[in-house]
Amino acid sequence: MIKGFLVLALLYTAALTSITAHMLFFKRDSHREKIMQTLSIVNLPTLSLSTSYMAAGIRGYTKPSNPSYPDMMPIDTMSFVYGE
Amino acid sequence: MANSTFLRFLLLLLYQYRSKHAGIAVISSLIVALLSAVLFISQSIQAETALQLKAQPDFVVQRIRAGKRIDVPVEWLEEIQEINGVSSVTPRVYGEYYFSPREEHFLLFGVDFFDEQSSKAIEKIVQETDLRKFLSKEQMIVGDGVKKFLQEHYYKGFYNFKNPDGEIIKVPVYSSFDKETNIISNDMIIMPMELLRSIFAMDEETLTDIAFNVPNEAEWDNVLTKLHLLHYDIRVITKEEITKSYHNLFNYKGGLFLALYLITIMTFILIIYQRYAMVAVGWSIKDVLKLKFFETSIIVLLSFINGVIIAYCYVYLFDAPLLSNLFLGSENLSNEVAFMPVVDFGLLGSIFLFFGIPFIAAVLIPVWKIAVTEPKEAMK
Amino acid sequence: MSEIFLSNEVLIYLLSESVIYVLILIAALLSLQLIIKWDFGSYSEIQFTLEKRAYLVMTIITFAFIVKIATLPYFAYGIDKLSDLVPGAMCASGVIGANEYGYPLLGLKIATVFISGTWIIINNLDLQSPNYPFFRIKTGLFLLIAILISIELFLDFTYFGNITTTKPVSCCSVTFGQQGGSNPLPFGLDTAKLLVLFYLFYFMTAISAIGRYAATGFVANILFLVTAYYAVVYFFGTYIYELPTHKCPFCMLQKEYYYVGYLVWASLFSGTFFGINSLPLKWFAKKDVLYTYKFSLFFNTLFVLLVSAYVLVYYLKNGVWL
Amino acid sequence: MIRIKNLDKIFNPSTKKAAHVLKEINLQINKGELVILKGVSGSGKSTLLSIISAMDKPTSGEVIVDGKAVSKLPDIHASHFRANSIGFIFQHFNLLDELSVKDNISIVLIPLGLSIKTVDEKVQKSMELANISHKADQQVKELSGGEKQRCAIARALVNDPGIILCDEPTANLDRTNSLHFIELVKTLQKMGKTIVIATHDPLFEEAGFHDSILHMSDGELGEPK
Repeated sequence: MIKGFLVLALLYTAALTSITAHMLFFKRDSHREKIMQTLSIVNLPTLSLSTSYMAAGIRGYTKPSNPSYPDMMPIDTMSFVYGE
Repeated sequence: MANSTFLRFLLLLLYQYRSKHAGIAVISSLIVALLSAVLFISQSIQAETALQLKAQPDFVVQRIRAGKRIDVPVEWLEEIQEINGVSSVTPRVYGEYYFSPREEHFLLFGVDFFDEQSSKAIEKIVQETDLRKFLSKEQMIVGDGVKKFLQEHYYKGFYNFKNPDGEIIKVPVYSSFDKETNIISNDMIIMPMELLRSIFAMDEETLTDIAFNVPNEAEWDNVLTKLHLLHYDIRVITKEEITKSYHNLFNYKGGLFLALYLITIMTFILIIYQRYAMVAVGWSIKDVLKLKFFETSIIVLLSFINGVIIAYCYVYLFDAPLLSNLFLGSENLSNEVAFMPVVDFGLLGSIFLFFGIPFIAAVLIPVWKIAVTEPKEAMK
Repeated sequence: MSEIFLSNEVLIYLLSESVIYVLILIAALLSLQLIIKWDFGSYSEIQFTLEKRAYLVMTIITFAFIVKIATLPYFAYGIDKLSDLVPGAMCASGVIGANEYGYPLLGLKIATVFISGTWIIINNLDLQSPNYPFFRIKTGLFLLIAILISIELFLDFTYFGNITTTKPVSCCSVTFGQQGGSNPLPFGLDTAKLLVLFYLFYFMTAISAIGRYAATGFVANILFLVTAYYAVVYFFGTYIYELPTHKCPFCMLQKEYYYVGYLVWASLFSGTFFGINSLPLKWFAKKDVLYTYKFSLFFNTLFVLLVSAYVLVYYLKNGVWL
Repeated sequence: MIRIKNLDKIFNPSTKKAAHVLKEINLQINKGELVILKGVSGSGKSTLLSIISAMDKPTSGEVIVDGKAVSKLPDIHASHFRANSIGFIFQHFNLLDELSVKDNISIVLIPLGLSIKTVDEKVQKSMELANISHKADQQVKELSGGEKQRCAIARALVNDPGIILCDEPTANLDRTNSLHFIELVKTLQKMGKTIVIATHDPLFEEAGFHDSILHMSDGELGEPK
């Protein structure tokens, strides 16, 4: 019984260690550098969101709207996740 | 707790009734995993956007007519440059190209290659780019999502843009962006500014908007006033506004939380506690409470660790298939973002508070009911 | 509704507080019934039911208080995170000063945690004796805390509901910096005198802990708490930030300073908590509650060593004082 | 020594369901004495045992064990008293089926905060005394009735109590096992334990405990024969 718990504890330790290692050794700097360089070309603060053409997200700095009823928020946009 | 026989007995109970405990642990692990995955993704994207914001211009000037953004004349560039305290004024020409058959669109960005800074950056970002060769023809560099889109639609190394007049402009693909930058470059195409103007049929002397910096924060209000005096149809977007809208972008609404909570409460129904007649053999209510409390806490803790491990692997090793769509959308080109691991104690504490406290709080009263077994029942 | 409520940390914090409040409310209602009907001498069935119910109340309160103590640093963390959202705020200091409810809320939180700790100790003493001698005291104390916690929850919601993200707030350098050369320290102290008092009061707390002088310890710890607050903000803090002009009690909670602020404030509050509590507990228990002296000495010493180490390490590294 | 003074127990007093289960019980049981409470079920034997063990509280009156009034102890102290001075044997044994014999016996010792070594030694000793040590690692659900009884006895003995209370100990046993139990009781008596047995089993009379039988009916205690 105790052996089972020890194995379990060992498994957890291994999993947590490997996760910590993955986090520590992730190549953040090169990732950052690539993004910064891409940004320095375009100078445009925008995430590449896969939104529909009408849902502007942040890109155009306009709120998403329904073209025929401008006052109504379109229900098919991502306002569920975006705390607009 | 220093009492080791207590610990041994606790483990023994956990072990002997493991199938009952495992059921609870599996469901709660999944809840924690879902919750942490959502938080990990949003935390990671927030960290990325925070990084990008540092590089962003302090102000963006746009022109508004009839409530719509229209192109800015090139002369504004010089007018803004003349304002005191303004630096690195950048013209921007970009727009969304709509591909109607699939209702998808790309972000086209025009680059001024005579600008030294951006041409240097391009050399670095796209490997083996010989700038002279790139500039020799009218070519474009595409993001990963666009590249896939072209492959799916049998465009071999080119794309036929159609301008508003119906003319077809064939542009060959020169190279593509690194997949790692997908979070910003997925649907992006960069090309020379003149080429972009001809695709969108823009006037020669216009820009989409103008970005610039004002290094001295104390001057910000001053510059704003001056800009508004310059033209009446102007809209200025400050970096602060962008920061705030980014911040809100991934703080989500209550719906998701509520759904998770319903599942959590369902698990409580699953918890059927076995009754122990320990009161008769020298256990006090306090001892029984202690035992049950630790039993619950261990399950909570194990589910918490399980959930976090699962979520970590799911988000950072497998790049969160499905769930990332919730954040990045799935209406346009599919985006495969490689998330940068960002986990801090505050986040883990948040998850634990959110999950552990209601869980333990909900079992307090049933646990007490077990502890105060009537003597009559204890003797039966 | 304010967009502040959409922040993950605030949402989770308010949720935990509300869950705890529901528990406290249940316990308070049961406590009222207990305190009215309680008659330990009685052999009635009702009394036996009450005695059992007292265990439920005790368990709920203990759990709630432990969570309360844990959410205090989380509260600090949450408002620290909000500083990204509130214009002008560089750390928690600006956010907490964003409206008039912030500082009363923080003060009330610390006060409730202090009194809750006292309750936990009294409860343990009560369970050790065979006839619940402190039952009425602890139940009364709990009802008092329940009222405080009700006010606190109300303040929680009004505070977070009234933070606007459009109005700029003042940064810590404005709140704690020396405006116009005026001296922010009370009683016209200067830094040297403040430090003398700081170490003097520390030795007083240490001596009263070693010699078990409860009354002296009570006074010394209160004085120490006050001077230590000023000393950390206006002297030791500058060494933590390695910047003579940076005076702020909150910035040290951030990642840039390895979250050392949590340790600094936690050790100070724990040390003075046990030091101050020795006296009331001695009254209740009619004898010294020994571990309070030990813990008081331990945490106060830890605190003093920690902040002094920052000064010394800075001096050894750079060869100058700030 | 157990002294019971004017003990009254009324269930659900001042309601229609009120039941007067114990009436004016006065009893003194000396150290090392064996007492058999005889009576039909419902005569209040079990209630009397539960009050002696401080599991239940009387409506009035007092129980004094070794000079200590146990009838008005708060829960923690009552359970301390049970853990230190009382061994209880139940009719239905009250064992945890999924646990082994050894673990069932050690449950009693857990709140006392002893070291694992002491606990294991005590468990071993009492298993030997109750003659169940050969089944130490077996789960209780695999045991026969007699073995369960012996396990329950070992559990009652493990804290080395001065007083052993048995509630219908032979009700679930066959004749052979009951006789075994009676033999064990005699051994325990020789060890100087105070024993109170509530039963309606005639076997005890046959076994020669005539002197110590008290009759109980309707909550009242008859004179010893």
